[in-house]
Amino acid sequence: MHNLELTDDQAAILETIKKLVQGVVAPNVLALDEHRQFAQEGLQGLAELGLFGMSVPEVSFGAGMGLVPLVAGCEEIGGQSGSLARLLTAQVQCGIALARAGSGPLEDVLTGGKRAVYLGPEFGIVAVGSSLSGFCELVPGAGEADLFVIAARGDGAGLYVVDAGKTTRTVCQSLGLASTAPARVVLSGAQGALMASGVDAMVAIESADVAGWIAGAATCVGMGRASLQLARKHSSERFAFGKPLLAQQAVARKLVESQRGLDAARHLAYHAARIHDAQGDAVPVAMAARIAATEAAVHAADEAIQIHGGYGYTVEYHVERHYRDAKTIEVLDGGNELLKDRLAAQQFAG
Amino acid sequence: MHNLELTDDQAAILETIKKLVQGVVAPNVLALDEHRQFAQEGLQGLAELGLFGMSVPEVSFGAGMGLVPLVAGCEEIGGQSGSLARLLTAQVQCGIALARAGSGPLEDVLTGGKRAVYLGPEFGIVAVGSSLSGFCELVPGAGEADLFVIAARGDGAGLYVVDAGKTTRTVCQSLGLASTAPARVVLSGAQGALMASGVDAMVAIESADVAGWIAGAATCVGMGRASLQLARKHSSERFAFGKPLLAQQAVARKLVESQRGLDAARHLAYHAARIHDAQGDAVPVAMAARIAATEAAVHAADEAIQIHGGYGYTVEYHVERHYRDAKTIEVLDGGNELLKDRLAAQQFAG
Amino acid sequence: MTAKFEAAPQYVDFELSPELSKFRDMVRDYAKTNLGKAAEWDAEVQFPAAAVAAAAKLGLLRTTVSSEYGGSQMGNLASCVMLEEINAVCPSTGVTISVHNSLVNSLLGKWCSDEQKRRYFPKLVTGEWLGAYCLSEAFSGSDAAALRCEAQLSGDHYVLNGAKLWITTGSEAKLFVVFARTSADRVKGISAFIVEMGPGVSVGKKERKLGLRSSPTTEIVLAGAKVPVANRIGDEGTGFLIALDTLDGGRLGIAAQALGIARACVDLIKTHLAQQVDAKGRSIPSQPDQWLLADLASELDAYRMLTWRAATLRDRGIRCTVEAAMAKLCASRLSNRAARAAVSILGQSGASGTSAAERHLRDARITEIYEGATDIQRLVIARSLLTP
Amino acid sequence: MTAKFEAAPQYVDFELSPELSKFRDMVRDYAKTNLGKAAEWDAEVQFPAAAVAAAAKLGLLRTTVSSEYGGSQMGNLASCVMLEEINAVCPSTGVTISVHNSLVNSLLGKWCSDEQKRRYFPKLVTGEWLGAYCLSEAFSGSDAAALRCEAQLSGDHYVLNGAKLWITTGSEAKLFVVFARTSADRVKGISAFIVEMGPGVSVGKKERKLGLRSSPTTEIVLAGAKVPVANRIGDEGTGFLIALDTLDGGRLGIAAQALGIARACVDLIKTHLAQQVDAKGRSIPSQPDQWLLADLASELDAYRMLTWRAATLRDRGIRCTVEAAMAKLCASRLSNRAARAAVSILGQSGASGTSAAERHLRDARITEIYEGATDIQRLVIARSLLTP
Repeated sequence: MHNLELTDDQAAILETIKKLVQGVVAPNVLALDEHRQFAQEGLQGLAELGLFGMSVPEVSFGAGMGLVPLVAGCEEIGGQSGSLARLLTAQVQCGIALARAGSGPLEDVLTGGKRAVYLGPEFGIVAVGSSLSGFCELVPGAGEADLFVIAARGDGAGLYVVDAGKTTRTVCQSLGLASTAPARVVLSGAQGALMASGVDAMVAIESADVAGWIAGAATCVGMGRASLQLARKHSSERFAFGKPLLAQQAVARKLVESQRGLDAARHLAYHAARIHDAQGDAVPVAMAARIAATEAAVHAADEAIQIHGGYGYTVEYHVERHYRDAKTIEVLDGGNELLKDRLAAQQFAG
Repeated sequence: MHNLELTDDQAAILETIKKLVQGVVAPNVLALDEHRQFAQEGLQGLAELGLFGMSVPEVSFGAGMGLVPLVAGCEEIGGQSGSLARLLTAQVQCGIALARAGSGPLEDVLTGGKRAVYLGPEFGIVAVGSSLSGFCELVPGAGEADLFVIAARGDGAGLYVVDAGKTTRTVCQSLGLASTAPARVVLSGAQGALMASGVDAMVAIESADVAGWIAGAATCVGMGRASLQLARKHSSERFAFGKPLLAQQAVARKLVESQRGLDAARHLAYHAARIHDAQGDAVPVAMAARIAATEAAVHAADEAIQIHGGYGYTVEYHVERHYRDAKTIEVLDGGNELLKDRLAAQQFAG
Repeated sequence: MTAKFEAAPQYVDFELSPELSKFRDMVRDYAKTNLGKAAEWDAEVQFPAAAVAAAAKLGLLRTTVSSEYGGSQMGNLASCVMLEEINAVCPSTGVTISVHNSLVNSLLGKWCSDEQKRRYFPKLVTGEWLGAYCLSEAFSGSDAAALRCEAQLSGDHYVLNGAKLWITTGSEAKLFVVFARTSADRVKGISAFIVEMGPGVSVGKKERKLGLRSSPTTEIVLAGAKVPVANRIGDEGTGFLIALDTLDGGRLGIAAQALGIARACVDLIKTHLAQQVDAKGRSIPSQPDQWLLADLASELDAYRMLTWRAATLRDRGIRCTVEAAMAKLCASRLSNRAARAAVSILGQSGASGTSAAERHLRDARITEIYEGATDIQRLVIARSLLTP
Repeated sequence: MTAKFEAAPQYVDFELSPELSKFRDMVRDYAKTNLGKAAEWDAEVQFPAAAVAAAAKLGLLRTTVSSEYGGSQMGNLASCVMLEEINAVCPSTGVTISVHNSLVNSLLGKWCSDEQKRRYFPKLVTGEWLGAYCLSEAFSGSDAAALRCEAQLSGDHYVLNGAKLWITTGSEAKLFVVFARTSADRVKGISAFIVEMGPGVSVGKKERKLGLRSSPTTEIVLAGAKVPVANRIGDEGTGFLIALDTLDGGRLGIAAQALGIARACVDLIKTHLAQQVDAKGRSIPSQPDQWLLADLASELDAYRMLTWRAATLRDRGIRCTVEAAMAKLCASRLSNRAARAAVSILGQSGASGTSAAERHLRDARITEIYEGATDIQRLVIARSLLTP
């Protein structure tokens, strides 16, 4: 038994996801991205597979499968659509947080009856009583969300649910994740429903954060591996100076280096999920996995663009999209800068 | 269960190694290194613990514990002495190769009655009949070896044992691993005893290579982690501009980055060992682990020197030694350059 | 022996002349005034025609042309100085001007006959016509000599057939320098032509790209285009040589573009860090970010000197292939690192389009690809180092 | 507006003058002739006294001294050119000369009285005395103002007590520039003194080091050392200012050292790759290694220009703190990357001591540490960029 092995149940879930990705996601992913359209069909498909609750305990009406299948799933989906993997992540995070809090519109979130997006503590949203204020620069999923699950600070610190209609949302011209309807979200004293406070809220928020980091890591591993495979394919088909690009030592070396970085990040992502699922403290490994995976994915996509040459700079070859999407995930959920400082504070302080 | 967990048996072995390292190795490691003296006492201690046979199957008189305890052990030993870890590795490699070949001075190697060093295929030693010729630029352990186990090419390709006395050995002024009696080894038609040929030899050689890569990776992880801990200690004790160095965001960030690289490499090393122990093809992961671990260790030691400032440049603070030793391991066993090209050929060719 | 060196201090001069400094200020002013809508053009995939016209009016489309033909003959160094300024604001405008000056005008000036120059420069230096450079094809990118486009001699003209790919300014240009095959010989079968937009010449597929979105990159389809023999540049078979020589100047233009993008990113990081204050208004820029800023700013200065060195050599008529390759190699990689750093440091506002960082990241990426990809620059440099 | 720029091409000059080129050749010749035993000295931890004496004879210990005091007043640029050559062969000799010239002689020339100069330069420019620079202490490295060494005024002399650490040439020098505390004020309590080897001055612990093993780095113990008031440099309390100013020159010396080491590594890689041939004798250098060589060689050129730019500014009397920091930052990091690359590419022969690669790797490591560690350079640069 090692880190990357799946149980039969987990493998079966992954199989259904693969089918959805091939059948529904792959055919439209380029067009949706280019026109910045919401990945509605894919999200609906995931809902129908019942995946929004896969990581939620059975006692809270989930499938109780922990985070390992989320990792496998996000990796698979991310290989085609970082946007869709991100939408899944947001919905799963909300489910996990609400399940921990033990209240709120959990059922709607698990079935997908309501689209939910989690706004973590990094946004610094402040609660005065149950009145929430704050500014979120870039929130994937926000443009099409029905509700937000919010980690708020201040007097009324805690976990809240806020109707999306009570917020002001402006579509933003984001670098990547274009099919998530990314938007700026402004809360100006929006009324929230308190789900949990004190330690309960902290536990719920940490669970959602951990799931977000690990899912983000897995998504990036998927994007990076997809970029690597595209580069491999292109470089074995494309000839220069009388031989395939892949026959050039330096090109093959780039693939090896990309793969090594992605493999290492993949181990960290699975490791974090396994620690979480065994009730351990997954926070540091989850953050490390998120950092490692975003860097490895940006690197792999960057090299894949380079190997594609001019083709890689155009929208038809997928790799520029993976480059944008991976780099965008890097700045989300606190961003790598903040994660590194948190890790430093946690692991090396005094 | 995840990659890094040890069974009770494995944990017990690690505990005995820890005691040896603290009691016998740590007190003399600096002096031995500075005067380029052979790590005799430590090697004797490892022999007495019966560790030379830990990875050799029981049917061949070993402990049959596979490579996982070798990884744990080399990491622990490498944290104090890269030289000693390397000597252990050489002896273990020879035991593994001879056990696979099913012949030769296996007992002497397993007990440590004879000091053995493996010369892998990367040296290109050529056998004409059973007469071996070749040149090995830098062989840790060679200066004090009783015999060499050799992977030879040519007409008489196969696995050989050659008495060290039949070779010409010249001590070399190596960058690192100074306590291994590193030497240049010249074979000019030395008579070898054929242990295996054909597929049997290939299997034996691959087993020794895999063990070497994985052990080298583990050793580097150990050196890197030791460097990281030394840097952490120094930076929490040393003040500049009125606060400990560790309170500087950039210093803490360096520790985080070193740790992340080492953790990732550590996963790859354990993963390779587990694949090997489960009879899988560990070659690609073992090579990847070796590359990742040497790079992570050189980086961690380099940053540790920088954090130590002038102190790090002197021989008393260990980190310059780890820097030299890690970089030296990098060029051994084929060297990272060759490993990368082999990985490329194996994973991405045509 | 030492007596010889009892000298006054010896200087190396790394400063621009007062005249070039003034020129730089003028261009900086132009960029500020005319290129402010770069983000909008990018979002709407719109060619900045008015901005290019304004540049022409200021004489920015004639820096590499000799005064005899209406140019300001300021040369490559001045062009690099100018391009850094323009690209720091709008790389789409930058590449339009770079191709026009560093490729088309430079090539015409060096390789064309007096008659050809008299015929075309009046339109080019005024910007009445924009120029495009047609070398790449679907199956010849880095390996330019593999091109397949054909030019068949037929009386007093050639008939050109084939498709050129990745043509910058393709849909806006009126004059195309086209490389085509006049015989089968891989290298010596290539010739260069001046082709005017007209019958047999059409704009094919327009690329949709990661960045440089307001600079149109198109296919140029040659379907029986008749080109007078008088429009052949130099002798038959000299095309590849002309292409390679011209690339040195083109690479300098892209190096300058990369410097401009890198500088813009360094400036974004500077501004962002300067704005980080604590509750009491005291400056608290993140230390690791400061260190990164210092690294980027230092390399920016260093690679600007690499670029200027190569430009100066070229202005003096000295071959600068290796020096130009070094400049493009280093500057283009820096621009990408700087842009990625800017997005990381600015965080969500770096990726959301409220700052220019995400556009810089997308624009910078091409500098490692066109006018010779990074590995081609390395090949050029390594080959020269390893040739005894 | 454009009419102003109808000028002849404007040049920037990146070349050494013919005179400096000759000087460089002379030094290269010196290094070849006199420093061939660098590896031996390193292995035996032996100070290259004869080589330093030979350098003195060639006038290499007086480049930063004005002719009035027997110097060649060639300045900082010439010193950088010289130091690159020496360090490409033997960095231990290089740092000895760098400290003597760039720290001690420079400081004396700029801050000492005529009387002091007349007293000491005759011995320093001839190499009869070597100089050492005593700033660091056990608890003040990067934070130099934290120094504790005391100088107590007592009639016509000061009594110095304390221990100075990391003193280059400590056991070989006869003249020490010592920074000591004349009052409690963190910065304004520091004064500088010329201290001769003699009673109360002794060589303490000698460091055993990763590299630069033939340059002795020692503790200098001051135990009641009597220093005449006439040996105080400038006024009391000006020591820190003098130290900082001098560091700019010192950093240039280390930048030049790093360039020399980097160049030596680039040369090792070049030679190694040129020797890689297949069975038929055809050259088959590894492609990734070639690419790495191209990167390193390009950066080497770029950072040499950074260094020369700062040296030129300093020769002109213009403050070059940021420029020198950029040069040292980039060059020192490059030298370490180049040395690690050389060991990797040369493989076992790179690590075994049959090539100079492993020595370069060990020597290079100090360039990121002394004369202001890498993060200090970054601090200097970032602070200047973020100061409005």
